[in-house]
Amino acid sequence: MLEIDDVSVEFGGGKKWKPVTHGISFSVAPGETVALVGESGSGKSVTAMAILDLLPANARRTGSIRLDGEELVGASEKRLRQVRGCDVAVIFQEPMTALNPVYTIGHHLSEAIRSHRDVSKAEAAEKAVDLLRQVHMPSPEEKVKHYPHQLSGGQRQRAMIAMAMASEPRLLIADEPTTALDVTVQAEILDLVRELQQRTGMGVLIITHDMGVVADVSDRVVVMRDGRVVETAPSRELFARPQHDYTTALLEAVPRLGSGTTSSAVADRSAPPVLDLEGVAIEYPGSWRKSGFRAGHDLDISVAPGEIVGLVGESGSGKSTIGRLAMGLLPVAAGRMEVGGRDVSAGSRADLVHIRSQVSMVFQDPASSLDPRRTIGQSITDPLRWTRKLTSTKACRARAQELLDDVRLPKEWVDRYPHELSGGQRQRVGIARAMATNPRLLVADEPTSALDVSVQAAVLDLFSELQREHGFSCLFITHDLSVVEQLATSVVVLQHGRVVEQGPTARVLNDPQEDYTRRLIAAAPVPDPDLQAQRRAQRLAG
Amino acid sequence: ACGGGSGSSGEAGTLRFGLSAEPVTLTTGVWQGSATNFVLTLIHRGLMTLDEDGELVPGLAASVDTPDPTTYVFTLHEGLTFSDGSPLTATNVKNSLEYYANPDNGSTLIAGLQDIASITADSDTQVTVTLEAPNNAFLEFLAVPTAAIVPDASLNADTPNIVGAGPFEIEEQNEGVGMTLAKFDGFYDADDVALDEIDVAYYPDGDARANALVSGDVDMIDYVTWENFDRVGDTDGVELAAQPGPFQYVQFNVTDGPFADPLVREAVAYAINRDNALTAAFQSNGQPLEGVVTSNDPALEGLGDELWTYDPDRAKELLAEAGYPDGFSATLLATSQYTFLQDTALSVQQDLQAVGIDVTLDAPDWSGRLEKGAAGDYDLAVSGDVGIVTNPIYLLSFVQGPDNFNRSFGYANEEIAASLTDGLRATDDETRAAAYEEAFDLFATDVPFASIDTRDQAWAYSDDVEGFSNLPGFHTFFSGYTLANTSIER
Amino acid sequence: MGVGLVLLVLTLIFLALHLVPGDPAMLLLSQGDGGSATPDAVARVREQLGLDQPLLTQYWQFLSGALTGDLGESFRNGQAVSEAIGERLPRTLELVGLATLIAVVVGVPWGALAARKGGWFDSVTSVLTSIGVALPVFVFGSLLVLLFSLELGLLPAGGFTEWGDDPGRHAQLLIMPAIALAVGFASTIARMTRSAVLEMLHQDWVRTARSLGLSRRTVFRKYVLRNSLNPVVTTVGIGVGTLLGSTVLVEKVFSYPGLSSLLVDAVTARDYPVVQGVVITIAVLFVSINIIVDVLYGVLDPRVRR
Amino acid sequence: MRRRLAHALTPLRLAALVYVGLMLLVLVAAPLLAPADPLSQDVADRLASPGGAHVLGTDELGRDILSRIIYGARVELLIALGATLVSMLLGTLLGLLGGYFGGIVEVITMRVVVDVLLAFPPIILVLLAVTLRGPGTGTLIAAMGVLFAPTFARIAYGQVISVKRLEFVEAATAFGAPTRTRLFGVILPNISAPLIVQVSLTIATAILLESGLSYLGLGVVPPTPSWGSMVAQGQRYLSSDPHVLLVPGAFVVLTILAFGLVGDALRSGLDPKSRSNR
Ligand SMILES: Nc1ncnc2c1ncn2[C@@H]1O[C@H](COP(=O)(O)OP(=O)(O)OP(=O)(O)O)[C@@H](O)[C@H]1O
Ligand SMILES: Nc1ncnc2c1ncn2[C@@H]1O[C@H](COP(=O)(O)OP(=O)(O)OP(=O)(O)O)[C@@H](O)[C@H]1O
Ligand SMILES: [Mg+2]
Ligand SMILES: [Mg+2]
Repeated sequence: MLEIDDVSVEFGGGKKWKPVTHGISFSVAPGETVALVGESGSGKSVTAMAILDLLPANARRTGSIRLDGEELVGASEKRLRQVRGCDVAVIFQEPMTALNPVYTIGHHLSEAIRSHRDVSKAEAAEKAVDLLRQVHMPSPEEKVKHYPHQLSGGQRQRAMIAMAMASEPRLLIADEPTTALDVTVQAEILDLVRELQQRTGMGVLIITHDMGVVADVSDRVVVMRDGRVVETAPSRELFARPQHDYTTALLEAVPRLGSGTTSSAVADRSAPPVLDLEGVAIEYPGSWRKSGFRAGHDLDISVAPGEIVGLVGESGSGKSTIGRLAMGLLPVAAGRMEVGGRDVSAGSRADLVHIRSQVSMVFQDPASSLDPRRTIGQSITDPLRWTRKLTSTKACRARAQELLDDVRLPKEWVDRYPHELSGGQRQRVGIARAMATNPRLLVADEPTSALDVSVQAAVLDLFSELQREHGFSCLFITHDLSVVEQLATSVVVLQHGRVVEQGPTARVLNDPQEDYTRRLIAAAPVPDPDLQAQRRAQRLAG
Repeated sequence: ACGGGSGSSGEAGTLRFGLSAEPVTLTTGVWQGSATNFVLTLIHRGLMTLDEDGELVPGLAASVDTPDPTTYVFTLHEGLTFSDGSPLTATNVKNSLEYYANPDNGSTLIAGLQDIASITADSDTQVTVTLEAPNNAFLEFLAVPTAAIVPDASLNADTPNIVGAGPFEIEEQNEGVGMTLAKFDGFYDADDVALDEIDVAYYPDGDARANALVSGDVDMIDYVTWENFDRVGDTDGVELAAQPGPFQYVQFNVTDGPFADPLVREAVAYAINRDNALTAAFQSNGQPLEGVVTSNDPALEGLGDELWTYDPDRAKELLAEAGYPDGFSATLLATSQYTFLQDTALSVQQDLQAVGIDVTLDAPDWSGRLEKGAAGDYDLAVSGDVGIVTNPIYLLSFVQGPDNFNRSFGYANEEIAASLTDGLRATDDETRAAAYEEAFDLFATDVPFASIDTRDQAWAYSDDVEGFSNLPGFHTFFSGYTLANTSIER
Repeated sequence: MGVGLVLLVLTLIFLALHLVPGDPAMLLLSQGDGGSATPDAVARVREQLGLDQPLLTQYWQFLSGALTGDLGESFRNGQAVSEAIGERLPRTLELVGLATLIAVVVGVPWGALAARKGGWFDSVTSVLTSIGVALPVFVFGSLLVLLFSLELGLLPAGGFTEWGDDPGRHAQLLIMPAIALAVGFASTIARMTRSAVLEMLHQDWVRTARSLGLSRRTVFRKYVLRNSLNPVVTTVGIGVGTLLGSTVLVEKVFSYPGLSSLLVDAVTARDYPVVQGVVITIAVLFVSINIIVDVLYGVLDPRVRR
Repeated sequence: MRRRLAHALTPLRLAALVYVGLMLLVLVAAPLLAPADPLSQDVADRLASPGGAHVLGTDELGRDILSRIIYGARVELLIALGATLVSMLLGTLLGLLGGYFGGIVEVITMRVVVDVLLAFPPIILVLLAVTLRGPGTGTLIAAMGVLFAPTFARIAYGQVISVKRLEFVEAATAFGAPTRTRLFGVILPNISAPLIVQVSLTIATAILLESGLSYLGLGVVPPTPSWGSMVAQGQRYLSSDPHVLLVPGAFVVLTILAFGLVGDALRSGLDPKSRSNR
């Protein structure tokens, strides 16, 4: 159905064009799911965007892209428009910036529904709620009225998915569609895609870093590196007998749940905790019409010095909210919060200054948390300058280059702007920025969700190394349980803004006490197509 | 209803008039500017009025007898009424004139009426006024629009002075837009009034006013600005009537400094290039003025019109003689609000520069100009003024009496004042001429002000308008009187 | 809040007026063509106008009057200030309203199109809007009159007619002044829109909208333009407010008796009650406009709402 | 940065930059460049058309228009740029503070200062300034600076209240950026586009207002030449001798165009996402 032949994407403008991908070729058959995997920054997203010519204005594509035999390179804008949203739908990588902040989720969905179909407004509204329900959005009737910024990262992503599904396309391009979703929701969404695929014969091109997901859904895998396809193979074969060295390395880097690797971090429980929440409630202020929304209830969480606490839980359960609270970006609505032994519940100026001298953060959404007008080098070292830890421009630049190198980004990129990076690259910039200040507590909100496993492994290694060196504590928000297992000393499981279970990592993961935790562990996909098929069958049956 | 013209061609018998300013509240006896005077000429009449040549003729008085130089007997027309319907009697005349003659009431007619010894109403229609001394401007003062006979109720400062016995009455006033005047049937000469209605619309901007006439929105306008003379005059079907009107001059602050010295003032009078000033400010629409305006009074033929000439060398000599061979610097007060005064000032500035007086211009808005003028906050100032009457007695206020913004600050010359008064009292032309000659001679050397030019004051109207005439001299502002005999053919 | 503001403006305007030199009484008695008033007469008028009272007394009278809705009477024609404003305000609102309408309807699409199209259209727009903002309204107004009234004879050269008297002529008389006002305003709006649109053109959500296959127009209108409106709304808000008090030159050229020429005439004549009344009126309008604009910010961008 | 600026410079913008440069040169070197004394009158040769002895003709007093333009540029640019600078600094600061802090700060900056200033009719404000400080360039700059500041304030305010909620601003807060940095280092660059546009608009408004004020006698003291007063004067000869109006008018338009284009270049130079032709 989709044939991509020798496609290259070049960036630049004027006379200088710099290719970032080179002669990519692969195809997607009807009903087939092709997974595009590979190194962060290898050109997966731009290839996917090239299909519908959704590249940025300073990019161009060459080669041949055929949909059902029809050439799309050089097709008229009018024709492309007919194809877009109708034949081919796209789920974008970063849902925050991909949604228009001034429209509600419902509006976005109606727009998607009505773009190619003659549907009345009322019907579309109804359909919108229906779609949200299908992607397991909690209380969809409410959420249609929300604006993007009022949703959690995973909820936005689900809205994005619902938009793409709205037109029941023949080809779905999904660019990391589940990065912000907890494993249970992820499993349900993947089921949904599969169901739709079986019903309509839809082809799926999915870009993901989660080898478990690859194993779960894909029929074929295309592996990319450095802007080139290094290997294409049916999934089973690939997992069983990877041909290319890179593929082998990639598969080896995949963390596996229950593989026995455990955190090397040691919590110092004798000292007062770095972060201590006691019966804390968190509230988002309402507008004059609506009352506020309570996103956290009665939270008791404590992070000891040197400890890494994994915060897992349902999408929208309040993980990021807790992170923002710890950072002093949200007030304590009730209860007591201590940072580094100081009661900061009042949130006075001095409290905030104190918090910020101790805590640093990796934001969940890298695109929107970077200043578009500052180079990544500046962004990384700005915290240092602001806190007067580094003042000379030269020193800053040098430090930025060092940090870039640490997160596996080319040093020469210090002068690039965020929009010139791939999603994973931006995320690494965010990590570098958070690490730059040597905090006592690092709040990391899904810091590796957009990273391929090999880069992720490298970053996590770096993380452990730094942690050993500086002994900082960490509140690690993630939905990847294997990462939790590998990194965290203890785990907090969150649902609906409440802590459902917490304890040492090994205990919680091996012997979960609560139903929700059990489900969560059961839903984690494993990077083995055969095993994953069994698990799926089990889950769907039970 | 409103004042604005109500169609591209008006109705028969209705004159659509574009007026240069909105009249303020009419206050009895007070001089309130030309737009206000225009309305007064329409709705009011005094004992005397002006005919289409600007000649003094009886108005409400059917006849005037002067048995001796100090006695005037006015016989009123029969059955006069005011526009409110009440009868106009000799008592009204007596009360009105007494009101105007009282300095406390702020009337502008004081100079003319201060000589009144007594006023008696002999009958319902006859009034006798006795003067303390002969006053050959007395009758002319009675023709000034502010000397109208009004009901007793209007004889205070608080009652709007809108009831009169003129050819028209105010039918409607629309603040900011215009006013409608309708023919008043009780006017003594109502039979000769051809217009049924005058629709006045306000066009404060000179260009807009000219445009309104040229495009046919109105039939007639007052005060054509000088830049528009050619354009309006050249338009087919439009008549431009210009008459020399007010005069421009330089006034001095004589309290101290160089201008306290008459020689310096005289130097200024010789330094001014009047042709340049005239061209700069009025596109040459006017006359250079080398003396004082005597309004072509045949008795004063050749008097006072050549007191100074443009002679920079003489000016320099005079300055040297006064002790300023290297000149000095001074401020010249003008106003930015009236461009013609500003342009005049710029021209004068250049002329004075040429003889060594380094002049800095001070051009505040009109209000600031008035205040500075009245407070003597200047060295030199350019002004424009008219006499209330054409009789040279108007000059009296420049040499005598309290300071005001329009005359040389601190200046007084009793000798000139005495000579002018002698001229006023004169009962024969010879004495009169002799008195004025003396006054003008003193004028030439003491220089109460240095004249620059007279400017043409123009009205313009469509060819359809018949019978209007722009009265010569200072009387140009009273030309509204002739609308009583104007008709419009369409 | 609003009341406090107006009170502040009231006090300031009162002080300002009395700080500025110029004597209303003297002005009343002397127009441009001379005729000089005697000091006695001036003093009498001052007394009549209450200007001989101590400043504090005058202030108190003014303030207590204003608070009960009595703005006093005009020095020049004795008309109640509230009445004069009542007459003129609707005219100005009508004029400014129409001008704003034209400016928005022309300016927003124009600027948006320039941003979207780029190239020569953008360059031409730059030039035209430069002329638009640089052209004094009295020059443009005069040109309009020259063309449409004097050359073509299509429209009356100026003046004003009540709607009730002659709706047709009323409308005719409104067209040219409104256009003259709108030219600069539209240029301003176009420039602001253009720059704002350029900012939004490359946002990710635009790509999302395109991926849905929405028409170019819809994408542009709903995903670019809509998001660009914040500075445009600010500009329009300020523009309307400013126009309310600054249409004087247009009013002069077209002899349109609006609020602004009332204000300027009153200032030149130092007609204190009228100046004060008009300033209060404009202040109230301005405050209302700003409130509307502030509300619009929230409507335009939900993130602004608290 | 340099790379982007180079990108942002289209030929048209380059021409504008050159023009602005020339203007600044004129500003310093007027006496050397002017062919005649801008004040000397020659009434006999008044309203002469361009060409001949006077390249750009003469005005109603027979003064050389070119020389007046050259000297006028000095006054004009000083006033326009000075007033714009003052209002930009003042207004942007007010708007930033009001928008960012909200609450009482907003009340004081946006309501009390800005709204009151806006509500005050310009002519009264200038009248007051001229009265208290005397007419002249300095007064005009100060008065107009105060007069135009509210516009900048409101634009900045409107932008700040929406930008301050963006995540990267929050990130700056989280990373301990001092308030000053957040305001000027993070928010300001991200709201600069409309402010830059407003700068070029304000330059235009300043020239126009200067013209209007000269007309009312509140502006530059005659006979000092300024473009604004030349336009105001020239208006009277619109139909008979249009060059008296058109020449200064053309310079006003050109200057505003040039500053607009330079602003464009700056704007797109500051915006990493914009491409060369915008
Ligand atoms: N600004 C806001 N206003 C109102 N509600 C909000 C706001 N931000 C988030 N919420 C709500 O708070 C809840 C928790 O959001 P949060 O972002 O903490 O979830 P999360 O656990 O991080 O989820 P995810 O894994 O999807 O990122 C969600 O239901 C969300 O809808
Ligand atoms: N606007 C741009 N200008 C210049 N280079 C760009 C631009 N956008 C992306 N690139 C570069 O193109 C390369 C491919 O980016 P792409 O987004 O396709 O990566 P990706 O494979 O999707 O990575 P990730 O998994 O991190 O999302 C990256 O190296 C990136 O730096
Ligand atoms: Mg990507
Ligand atoms: Mg989250």
